[in-house]
Amino acid sequence: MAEEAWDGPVRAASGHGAGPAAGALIVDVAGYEGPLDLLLALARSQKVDLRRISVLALAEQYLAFIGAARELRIELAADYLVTAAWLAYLKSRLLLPPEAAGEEPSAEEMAAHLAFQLERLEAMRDAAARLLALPRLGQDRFARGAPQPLVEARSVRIAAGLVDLLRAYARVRTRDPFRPLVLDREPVLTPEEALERLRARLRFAGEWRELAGLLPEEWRDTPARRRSATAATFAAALELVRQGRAELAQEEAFAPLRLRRRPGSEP
Amino acid sequence: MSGPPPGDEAGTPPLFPPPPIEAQERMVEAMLFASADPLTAAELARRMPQGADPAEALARLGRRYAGRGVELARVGEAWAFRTAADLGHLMSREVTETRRLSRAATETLAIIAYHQPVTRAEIEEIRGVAVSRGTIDQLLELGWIAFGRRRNAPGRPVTYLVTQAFLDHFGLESVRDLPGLKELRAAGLLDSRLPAVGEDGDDEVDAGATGQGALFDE
Amino acid sequence: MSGPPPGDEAGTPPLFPPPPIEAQERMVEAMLFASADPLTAAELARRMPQGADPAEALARLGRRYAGRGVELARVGEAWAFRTAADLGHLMSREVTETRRLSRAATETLAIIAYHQPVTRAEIEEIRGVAVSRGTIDQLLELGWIAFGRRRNAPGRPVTYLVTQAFLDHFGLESVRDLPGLKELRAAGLLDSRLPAVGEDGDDEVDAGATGQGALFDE
Repeated sequence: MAEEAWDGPVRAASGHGAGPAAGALIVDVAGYEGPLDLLLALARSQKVDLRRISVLALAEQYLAFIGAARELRIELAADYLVTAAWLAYLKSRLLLPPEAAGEEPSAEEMAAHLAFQLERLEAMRDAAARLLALPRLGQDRFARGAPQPLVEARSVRIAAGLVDLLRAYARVRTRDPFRPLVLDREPVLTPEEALERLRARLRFAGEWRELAGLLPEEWRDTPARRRSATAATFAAALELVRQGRAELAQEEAFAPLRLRRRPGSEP
Repeated sequence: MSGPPPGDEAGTPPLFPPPPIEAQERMVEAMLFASADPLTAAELARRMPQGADPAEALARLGRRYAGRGVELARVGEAWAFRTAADLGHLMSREVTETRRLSRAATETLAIIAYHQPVTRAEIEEIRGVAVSRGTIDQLLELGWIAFGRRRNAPGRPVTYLVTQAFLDHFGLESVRDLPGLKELRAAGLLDSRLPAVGEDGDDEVDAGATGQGALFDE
Repeated sequence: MSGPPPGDEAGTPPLFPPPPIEAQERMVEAMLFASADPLTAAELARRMPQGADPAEALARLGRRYAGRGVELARVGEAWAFRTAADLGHLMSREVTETRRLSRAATETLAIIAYHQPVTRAEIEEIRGVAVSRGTIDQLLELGWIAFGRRRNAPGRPVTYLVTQAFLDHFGLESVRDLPGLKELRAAGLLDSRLPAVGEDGDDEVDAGATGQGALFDE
């Protein structure tokens, strides 16, 4: 809509925010849908081709109509008044001798455009009537009464290959670093534990006793546990010797180790 | 009508020769007969054996049904069987009659059909009055109009187009077949301004010209 | 719409001669096409002009449509158009959609394969997140996992196993063939920058490696 100069009045009529006001107006002004509709009705009363209509006469008709309406104290929407003002201006321009060519469109051009708008509106009304006269579906032409839906049976095929599976497993397993740290109990007798137990036994070991015989009963069942208990007990024995509470003896290389409480010491 | 089977099928040569055209014609006949809504050639091809030529089958079918009680109708890019317009009086009108369109709605519909793609402001300019929300809503609800591309203008207003359902309802092959279209265009009444004056005003016409595919060619 | 009920046709001679049989055939064709239900000859006659002969029109129509994609079918005392039986396959179309298995489902499946038989609680412990009902259901539905023996533990939870269909789909002879963590790392499937996981990873594979349906003994 680049044609500001042309549609001034009509645009005002078509109006921004004219919604409810325009709606009310349709009743007020004898069933006309806006100034253009009213102008078209007046133009038709001239009973000539819209192209040869006298815009001057039309302007006068319109102004007279508005004047009569105001005398009857019919409240007119702004659109109608704006159009009236514009037509009054156009009328004066048409009556005056033409000015030297200026920026503004000439009065004749303005009049021609108004005639064009009226013709176009009428053409669209005729078109609407012709459209509605076409043979219509569900009225003149009918679709299949018992349609058989064309169905699409969707079957889903899952794409998952071995590599996806392996990647997923690798992903799950490498997520472990984020697991809270928990040390699992291993089958190991700690030196601290061995020391505590050995101390308790030593109290009654005034005589030499074989170290192997001092291993906790429950740690002798499997070779692994036995090895662990032996190592821990040996370390505990060395610690007791270092503390001066026990004595260790061995007759020869690889002979059994023997242990006794050091005489005069408290275990 | 674009005949070739769509997309991926075009590349690969069919493994088996397509069935004879008579058999294809039967297939298209059955599918269109069964469907209440128009089907495009591509939709038909998708259900037919590879290498089938629904366009040719449609052409043959159109000739076969010409003048019958049921006729093959083209609706935009799609096809449907519809009863012949002269037999409407025989049908039981159990179908709830479409709500009578208001004068504003019919005029608005005509303006959209003849001027599409068209903005609301343009509709208002032609009618000389504001278009109420309800009017556009009603036409959208009927499925007769749809949103087109936004106009490349300040505010980027939406445009309106008529739909395939509109064409189907009014029995039109395309908007080119709107009654009196040629005359209206020749008279310059589909231009946005007085033909003699505005030489620079035709950019609007090709602005949004895609949409339903059924737009005027200039 | 007018026309007297078919009964008294015999009595009152028609005011106008009935339309030619070809025109009657068109009428019957259109009515049967548009009707939601099959129509009897009497129902057809009621809508047709006086003196019309729907039986004859139906007979002609039946011959015309014989062998076409649409055929005239007798339904009890009534008549209707039906698509030819041999074209029924065109009305439905198989669309196969390929979808990727979700991450949750893939991981769950992998854990079941590597650790079977495994309870839901164990899967959750390994994944570190809850396993939704839907994920297990999807895998069951795909036929890739099945219920194993109940675990001899509090609550007697069900265990899950992978199935023969799983092995077939992934091209495995048995779950024994699944690579261990070391092999996964060697194959570049496991990011080597991440700290190595407990060495027991390999053992587990061996542990469960008794093929389909084999259970770990506890």
